Order: sequence, then C-alpha cells, then structure tokens
Amino acid sequence: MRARVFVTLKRGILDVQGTAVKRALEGLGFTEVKDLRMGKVLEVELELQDAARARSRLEEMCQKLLANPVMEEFSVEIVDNGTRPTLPERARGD
Amino acid sequence: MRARVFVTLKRGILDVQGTAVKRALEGLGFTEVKDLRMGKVLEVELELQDAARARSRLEEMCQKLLANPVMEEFSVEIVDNGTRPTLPERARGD
Amino acid sequence: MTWAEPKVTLELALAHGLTADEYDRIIQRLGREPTFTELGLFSALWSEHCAYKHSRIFLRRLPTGGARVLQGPGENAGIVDLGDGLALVLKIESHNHPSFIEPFQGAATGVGGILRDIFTMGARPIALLDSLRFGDPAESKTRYLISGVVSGISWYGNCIGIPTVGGEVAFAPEYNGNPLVNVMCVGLVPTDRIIRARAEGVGNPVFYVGAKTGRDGIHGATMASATFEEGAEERRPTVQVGDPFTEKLLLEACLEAMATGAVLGVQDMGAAGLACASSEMPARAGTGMEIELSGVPQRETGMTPYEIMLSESQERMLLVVARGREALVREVFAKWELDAVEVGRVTGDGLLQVRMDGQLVAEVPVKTLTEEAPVYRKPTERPRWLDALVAFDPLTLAEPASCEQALLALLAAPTLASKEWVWRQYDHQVGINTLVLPGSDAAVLRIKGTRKAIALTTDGNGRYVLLDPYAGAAMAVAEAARNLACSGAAPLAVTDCLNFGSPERPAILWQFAEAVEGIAEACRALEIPVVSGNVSFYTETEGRAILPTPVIGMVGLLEEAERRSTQWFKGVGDRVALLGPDAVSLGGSEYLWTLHGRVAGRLAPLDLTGERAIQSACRTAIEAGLCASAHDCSEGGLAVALAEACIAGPAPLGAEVALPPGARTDLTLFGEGPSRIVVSVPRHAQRHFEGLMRECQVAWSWIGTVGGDRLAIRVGGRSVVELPVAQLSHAWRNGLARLVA
Amino acid sequence: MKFGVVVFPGTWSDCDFHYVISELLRQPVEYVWHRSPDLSEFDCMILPGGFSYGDYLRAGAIAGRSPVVEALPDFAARGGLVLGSCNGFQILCEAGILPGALMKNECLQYRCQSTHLLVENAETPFTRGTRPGQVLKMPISHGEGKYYCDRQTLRTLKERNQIVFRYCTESGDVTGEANPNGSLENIAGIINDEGTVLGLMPHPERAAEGAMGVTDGLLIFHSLLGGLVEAGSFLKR
Ligand SMILES: Nc1ncnc2c1ncn2[C@@H]1O[C@H](COP(=O)(O)OP(=O)(O)O)[C@@H](O)[C@H]1O
Ligand SMILES: [Mg+2]
Repeated sequence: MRARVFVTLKRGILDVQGTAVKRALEGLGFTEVKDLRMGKVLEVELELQDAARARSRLEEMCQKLLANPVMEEFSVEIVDNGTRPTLPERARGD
Repeated sequence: MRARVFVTLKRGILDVQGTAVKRALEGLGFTEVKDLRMGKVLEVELELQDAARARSRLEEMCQKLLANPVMEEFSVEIVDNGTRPTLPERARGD
Repeated sequence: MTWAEPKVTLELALAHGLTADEYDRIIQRLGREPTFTELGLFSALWSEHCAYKHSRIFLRRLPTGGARVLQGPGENAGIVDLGDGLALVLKIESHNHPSFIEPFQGAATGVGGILRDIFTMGARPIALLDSLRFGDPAESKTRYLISGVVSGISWYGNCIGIPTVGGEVAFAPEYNGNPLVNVMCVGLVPTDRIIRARAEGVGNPVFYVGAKTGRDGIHGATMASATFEEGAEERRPTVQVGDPFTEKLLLEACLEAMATGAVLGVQDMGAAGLACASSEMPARAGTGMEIELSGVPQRETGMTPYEIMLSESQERMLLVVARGREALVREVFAKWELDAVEVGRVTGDGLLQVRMDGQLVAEVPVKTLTEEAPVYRKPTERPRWLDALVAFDPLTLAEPASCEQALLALLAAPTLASKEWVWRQYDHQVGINTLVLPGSDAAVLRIKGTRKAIALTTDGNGRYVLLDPYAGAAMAVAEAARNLACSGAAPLAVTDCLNFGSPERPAILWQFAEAVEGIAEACRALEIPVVSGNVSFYTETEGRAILPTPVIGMVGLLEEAERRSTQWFKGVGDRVALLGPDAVSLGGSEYLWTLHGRVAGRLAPLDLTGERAIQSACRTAIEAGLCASAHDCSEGGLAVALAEACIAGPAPLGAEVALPPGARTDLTLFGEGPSRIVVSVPRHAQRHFEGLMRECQVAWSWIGTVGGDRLAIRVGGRSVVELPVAQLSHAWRNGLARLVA
Repeated sequence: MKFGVVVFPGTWSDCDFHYVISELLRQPVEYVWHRSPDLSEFDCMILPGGFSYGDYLRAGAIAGRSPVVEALPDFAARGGLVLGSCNGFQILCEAGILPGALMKNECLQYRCQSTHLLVENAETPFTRGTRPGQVLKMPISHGEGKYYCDRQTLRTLKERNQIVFRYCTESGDVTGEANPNGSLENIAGIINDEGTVLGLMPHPERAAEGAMGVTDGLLIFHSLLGGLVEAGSFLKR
C-alpha cells in the first residue's frame, strides 16, 4: 500500500519559506504566482492491505510524530491499494 | 488555477531525512512502514486559466529554481481548473 | 550471481580516464588484462586525485620535518606535538567540483570528509575553517553558489557540533565557473593514542563501519580530476549527500572504540571509497588484504563488486581490529546504532583480493595500485603573457579624486568587506574553547586542562600568485604566520591546498612548480613544516583556469592563552605604531582591482628574514603584555588595516594618524606589501615597547593615537582622510551582505 | 545539588554543560543516556543544545518522544528541576512539556551571535539570582528558534508570568531589531505553569566564565544552586 502524507503550516501562520520562494520566482519573471505555500510530503510504503486501516495508522503517525499540532496540519492520501497505480503521470526533472 | 509541485530526491540518492523518520516511526511501534521518502510540496495558486499552460510554466519554475536536477526530480499536479476543487478531504491535524 | 562484468578493452580504460600508456602498464604489471573491477580500482587509485601523478615530484620540495612533527604528509592528516601529552592533527581539503555541481551538498560533504580525516587519526575534531573563492559577485550564479556553499558548511558543521572558527572569502571573475571550497580541520589527540591508516598484523579482522553503501558518486575521484567541459552540468553525475547526524554517531563510536585499544588502524572511505582504503592501508604497512563484499551493508539492491568498491557514500570507515577483540568493537557500534561488519582480514601476501560471494573479482598487488602509480614530470613553461602583465606600472594611472571615496569603496568591496554574513551562520563557539571568535586575524582556541591556546588561520591571494607564483605563494605563508603573530602565537605547522588549472598545460604547471617552490622557501625561512595538504588540479572550464590559488592553512601555539591579542583598537589614548618596511606596491592590489578593474603590476618585495624578525617582535610585545591590539596590513593596505582596527571590534573607536609623504598618496594608503603590522600600545607601556623594538632591531614608527569617533589620516601634513567610524563601519558591514541579499 | 546532563544521539552542548557544572561550579554531574528513564538520583536535569537525531524532521521532534523525556513530567512533579537550552527547549516544546513551538528562524538562516535578554520573571528557581528588568548577555546558536504559540496560549503565558526572557537591546528595549529569529513578542525563554521546567534558546553554558567574554550565564546556574543568591552576592550586579 502506497500513500502520501502532507504536512503543511496551518493557514494563518506566516509561511516565511514559501514567501521567499515566491519572491525568488517573481525575480525570475514568474509573476503569475499569486500564492505559494511550502510543506513536506512523505511518500510512504506500508505493509498493509487495507486502505482504511492504512489511513488510520498514518493519521496516528501524524499525531504522534510527523506533524506538530501547534503549527502544522496534515492530510493523508492513499495512492494505490496495491493493485492499480493511480499516481499522476510524473514529469521527470530531467 | 491551483497546483501542487512535488520536489523529491531522485531514487538512489540517500534520503537522510526519510531514513531518520522511518527509524523514529519504527521506534514508536509503526513497524509496518516499509519505505519512507521525504520531499517538498509547494501549493501554488497561479493567475492562469489554462491547465496546460500552467503545467508548462510550473515545470519551467522547477527547472529554473525549485529543483536541482542533479539530485532532485519533480512532478506537477494541477489541482483545480479554477472552478471545482478536487483536493482530497483534509484530516486536520488538530 | 546477479552481476556480470563487461570485458575490459582499451576504449573502456580510456573512458575511465586512464591513458593508453597507463593501460599498457597495468597489463604489464598484472601480466594479463585487468578485470572490470580491477579497472575500476586502477582508474580510482591512479587518478590525479589519489595518485598525485603530476604534483608528486614538486611536492617533494616542501620541508616536512621538525622537532614537533609527529606525522608528516602521507597519512590522512598531519600531526604536531603540543606538549603536555597532547598533539594537534590538521588537514585541509578541497571540494571544488562537487560544490559547483550542488553547492549545498558539495560543501557539506567537504566538511564531512575533512572531519573524517581528523578522527581517523584518533583525534577529536575541535575546529573547522573554510577558505572560499567565488566568481563575479554581480552574477546571479555567484549568489546562488555562495548561499548554497555557506549554508552547506553551516548545516554540516553546526549539526555535528564542531565550531567553524575562521576562513576567508574572496571574489574574482576567474572563479566564475570554478568556485573554490577548501575546508580545514584540526583535532586534538593524546600523543599516546594516535592511530594511523595502516593494516598491521596478518590475520587481524577488517571491519566496515558507518553508513550503508549506495551508488553515490561512483567516479567521483575521477571526476575531481577532469576539467569541466561544455555540458558538464547536463551530464549530471551522481552527487553525494551528507548526513552529519550519522557522522556525529560515527565520530563518537570511533573515538569510543579507539579508546578501548581494540582498533589498530583506520581509514575513511571518501574519495574512491573502499577501493582506496583497502589498498592504501595494507600498502602503508607492507601487508595485503582480502575483502568479501557480500557482507558490505548496502542501501540499494543489486550492486556490483565494481560499484561497491568505488562508491563514495559518505560517513563510512574501514577499521583494522585486533584479533580476539571483535566483540568489543561490535558492542560500541551497536550502542551508537551503526553497522559494524567484518568484511575481511589482513594478509601477508601484499595482495588486495576482492571477492563477491566467494568468487574472486580482483587480485592486485597493493603496491601496484599505490606506490607504483605513474608519476609524471610534464613540461613547464613561463607564460609569455606574464611579461606584459607585470610590466604595467600602476603609477601611470591618475590618483583618485578622493581618497575617502576610495577607502569607502575598498571597505565595501566584497573581498575586503566584513565576512560576518558568512560566519554568523556558523556555530563558532560550541565546545567553549573559542577565545577569539571569527573577525580577527586568527581564531584562538584554548586547550582545556593546560594554560595553552592554539591560533588558526587560512590565507592565499590568487592575484599575487598570478603575477608572481613564487613570491605570491611565499607571501601566503608569510601572511598566515603574520596573522598568527598578531594574535600572539608562534607558528607550528602548515597544511596547504593547492588549487590550479590543468597540469597538462606547461604554463599552469609552471605556476604550480613556482608556487610550491615559494611555499617551500618561506616555510624553510620561517621554520614551519608542511605536515599535510591537498592538490586540486584541473580547476578550469574550457581552457580558462582559475587564478592559481595556493591556500595556506596554519596553526600556531600560544604558551599562555591569557597572552593573546585581537586586531581592534581598545583604549582611547593608546598610541598606534606601524611595524615593518615601507616598501609597498599597487601591483596586484585590491585598490587596482576595485578602482581600476585591473590585475597587473609587480608585487612589493618579500624579505623573509625581515618578516621573521617583525613577527617575532610583534609576538614578543604581545607576550609581554605591551599591545592592546595587533593587525596585519594585507589586502587594501595600511588605510584599510587602520579602518578595520577602528571598526572590527565590539566598540568602534577612531584614530588620528600621521604618515610621512611617499611617492603618491594612494600608494601610501592602499599599497600592499608583506611584513607590516599595526599595533596599539597603552601609554604606560610605550617606553617598554620602544625598548623592545630597539632590541628586536626592526623597522617601526609611531604613526598615531587611538580616540574619537573618526579616522583621520594625514600624509605629509595634508589631511587625506577624515571619516566618521560609523560611515566606515557601514560600508564595511554591508559590503558583502548587500551583494548576497 | 546533583545535575544530570541528557545525551541524545546528536547532542553537542552536553560536554559544555558538564564542564561548567563540574569544573567551574564544582557540583556533582553525570551524563544520562537518552534511553534511561530512571532519574531518581538527580535534582536538576539539563537538556543541552545540539541536533538530536539530526533534527531531520523538526528540531527536537524525535527526541521529544524518547524515554528520558517521557520521564521528565514525573521527575518535575516530584520536585525536580528541568532546564532545556537550545535543542533542549525545542525538545521540551515538541514533547508538549512546554507550550508552543520553535519554528525556522525568520531570516531562514542559522544564527550564531551574542544576544541580550530582558529578565521578565526573576522569581523562578532559574532566575532568582537576577533582578526583574535586568539585561543579560548570552549567545544563541540555532536555525529554528522562532517561538510561536496561539493567542490563547500567549495570553495564558502572560497571565501566569511564564515568559522568563525576551530578546532586547543592550539597554533593555524589546524591539524588532533585538529579535534575532522572529520570535513572537521577542520570547527567548518560558517556564511551565508550575515553575519547574525552563526552556530557553540562548546558551548559558557559553557565558559562564571570563575567558568566554561573558559571565551572565552563571546567574542561571547560581540561581539554581541557591546558596550564593541567598548570600546576596549576585543581587548587586
Ligand atoms: N568563510 C569564512 N568562515 C569563517 N570565518 C571567516 C570566513 N571568511 C572570513 N572569516 C573571518 O573573517 C576575518 C577576516 O578575514 P580576512 O579578511 O580573510 O582576514 P585576513 O586578511 O587577516 O586574513 C577572519 O577572522 C576570518 O577568519
Ligand atoms: Mg590579517
């Protein structure tokens, strides 16, 4: 079972890093960027078959370690249930 | 137009953070984690209407600034085309 | 068996960076064609990086011995005796190419590598210094590189908890495509606990410890010996990623294991990884080694013997352990949660035998890989363009309209401006030994448990070396020693990093040969042995080489930590003296570059006997407690040295200075020359100071008084500078920060 | 008073604290490995600076879930004192022993520099050798020291006088310029409601002897030791 966990700053908390990246992009001429926020993504491979169980375990991991509730929120996305890959097509960086 | 950009280490490149987090999770009893890699996600809001154009601009941003092709790869995901939000439901971290 | 080796051909050998001659030589030595893994071994060990093929002949000229030298060149690092049962381990290394490709990780792994060189010797690293060169600061690429490099060094050094206490940063367009990242480390070891990278004792087990092996940087060592061609950025060689956390564990585990006495020899697996460690360790001891690769901890699946031998994964070590004490070593590494696997043993046949799942994949005499590597004496030739360059007389240029504007421009020039933007990103205090923080001529660290302290500096000026490789390199040694003298220390030893273009070009090799000769001469005259170093050739892109840049890392000793000095003025009313000769030149000066955009002219003469006398006079005055401050005149000349003495400290202070008339005011103010030191002397110590200077028989004179809130300089009675220290300070403090923001 | 200095994989100020306590203060002190949950022999536990577990997820996050940290609330409830400096502060917040969180510095860079601290609360066991309003000089060294908490928490911190130190100028003004990392209201150190657990970003152990140029850090140690304070020798500064 593959999943993605997103950990991002809560809305309302100033995302200094995101702001810096936005400004750098503007400097390069990418003025169409209206808003940019930066977070972490964890690509996880689990030895579990059941999607619901996977989701609940991942949420538990977030609560216990992966996210700090003072400033962060998280979301869990199950990418595949072991049979069909549903990952969006990747534009490789090269 | 909203989009997500993922910047992750190329396979084969040591993921120092991911390795440490996986170990920590194991220590907390989450032994079902088989593999874990950590990357960045950028949630971007663009002043563009056209999804194809948005994708190509974002890819350009990745090439120019957001990812270092020597060690990172990126992928771009268009989240909505300005009308219907398709973000997965969020499990709030609090 | 999941791997198969390709057949080795001449083409394959050439693709590995070996020449046809070298390939023939391999066949001749082995009496057969090498296997693929063997070809990998040769390509790594016979590379410029490992074999010093083009430099070895010249390096023999360096003085390496001395009463305090416990270990000269040839080991992972050099060692000098500090007394009190303690020794200092030192080494500098370049990570230029990797830092260009990936500035953050390139610089970070540079720090990781040099740290391992120190703790393999049994020493605890206590300080890092970074000597950096970047291209034109107006280029956005330069800004990208400097922020990446500085944050990479900051990350690795801070995370592992070794203070970065000094270094240098200079800019010149010649470094545009080839930034220099040289990192120096020093460590402390009890004299009776020194460990060497030798595989002693036939039958002793060989352990692999530390991080797992991946496919990182395979061919890194050969890459470091190849110039950048168009498209290098697209070729995207694998970069190594640093893991300072794992290295911290490795450091603690290694030192703990060494303290048990069970560890006999250690070498780190950095450039050319296991290949290098498993051949150099037995070669030094006159033994052999057999290795079984299947047990090597691996991060990836399906790695071939070739890949495992050549991987440059970081944070790994090869240990030779005393037979019967394996359990002890395993226990220590288990505590630190690191892999420790027995992968082989020391043999008596002088061979390196590598097996994978029992099958022999390489069998080479270790001496063939190491001592018998090719050594070249390629032609050298003084380049013809040099004559025109040095023939230029800077005094044919008009004097500046305003010396004040010139001074402000120099203080704000990125090469001279305050480097606080850099070093405030480095933890320079952890370990609570740093008595003099970055920002003075040399950093000073106390040695806990003794009354002593050590002083550390790195110095080098590529412009000088371009104009006169022999004198320029000698001046780098003189300046490093002078920086130590200004802090009150006597020089102990040098570690040098020689950054040059391709040695296959006669003009470059001439620069190199001259520079080495200059270093040797200065080290002999000042009696400072060179105990370790590093050569970084091929630092060029498409035939355009960097400025020839030998960087001198130097350590010095203060018998009394209390008797140290810093470069800034401290007391209103203190008198200012200038020690040293009058001879200065605008040739190759920062003034000529910043105001006129030229690198040309002749350097001021260097008199090594005089230099030594001045340094000794300065040191003696500091030891006697006569100096409130001491600062050497380097780039920017006397005016910049005076300004820095006013503004570099925690509480800026002005000064009034009167200088005799010279040939020209700009020459007097901004001319550069060796052997000159500005000191300030409290009133009550004046007499004593004057007597001491007479005794030392050095040239010196009173030139002014500390006080007020402006720097006022008169030359021949005419006021040429009168600027508020706040204005000087503003220019100097923002010069670099403004560029990198 | 017996001190315990906690060592996590990646800790580096442990030796510095140990040195100050044993060599300068001449007090009994021992290193405590992060796996050890038995703190019964100690009076004061120090969580020193460093990069525990490399700080790879968030500063202090992984260490915040270790056995020794889990034992701290009990230890404090039984009258023990806990001082977390730098990474130690981050760990205490991550473990939820202190409120709030420490985020990346606003400048997005690491900062190693000298700072001034305004003593806001001089009635803690860690600061009773100081005067309220006194300005202390102490270095910082961190990349993630920007204190953050929500409004409600901030209100509580103020009501209960839990803010112990704020970054200030040399003359004691709490200004934006004096704030090295973007901390909320210049907060540099806070204490728990019971007054037994102090977290601060600065390094008192680096400011504990003349050779280092500053000795204000000693005030914290001497406050802990009590004796000298009662004698009044440190109140006159
Ligand atoms: N990259 C750096 N890292 C740490 N400290 C640095 C760095 N660059 C310069 N410094 C420090 O700034 C001060 C001035 O450096 P520099 O101008 O090179 O001195 P000098 O001319 O006396 O050799 C020194 O204390 C030096 O150690
Ligand atoms: Mg100097």
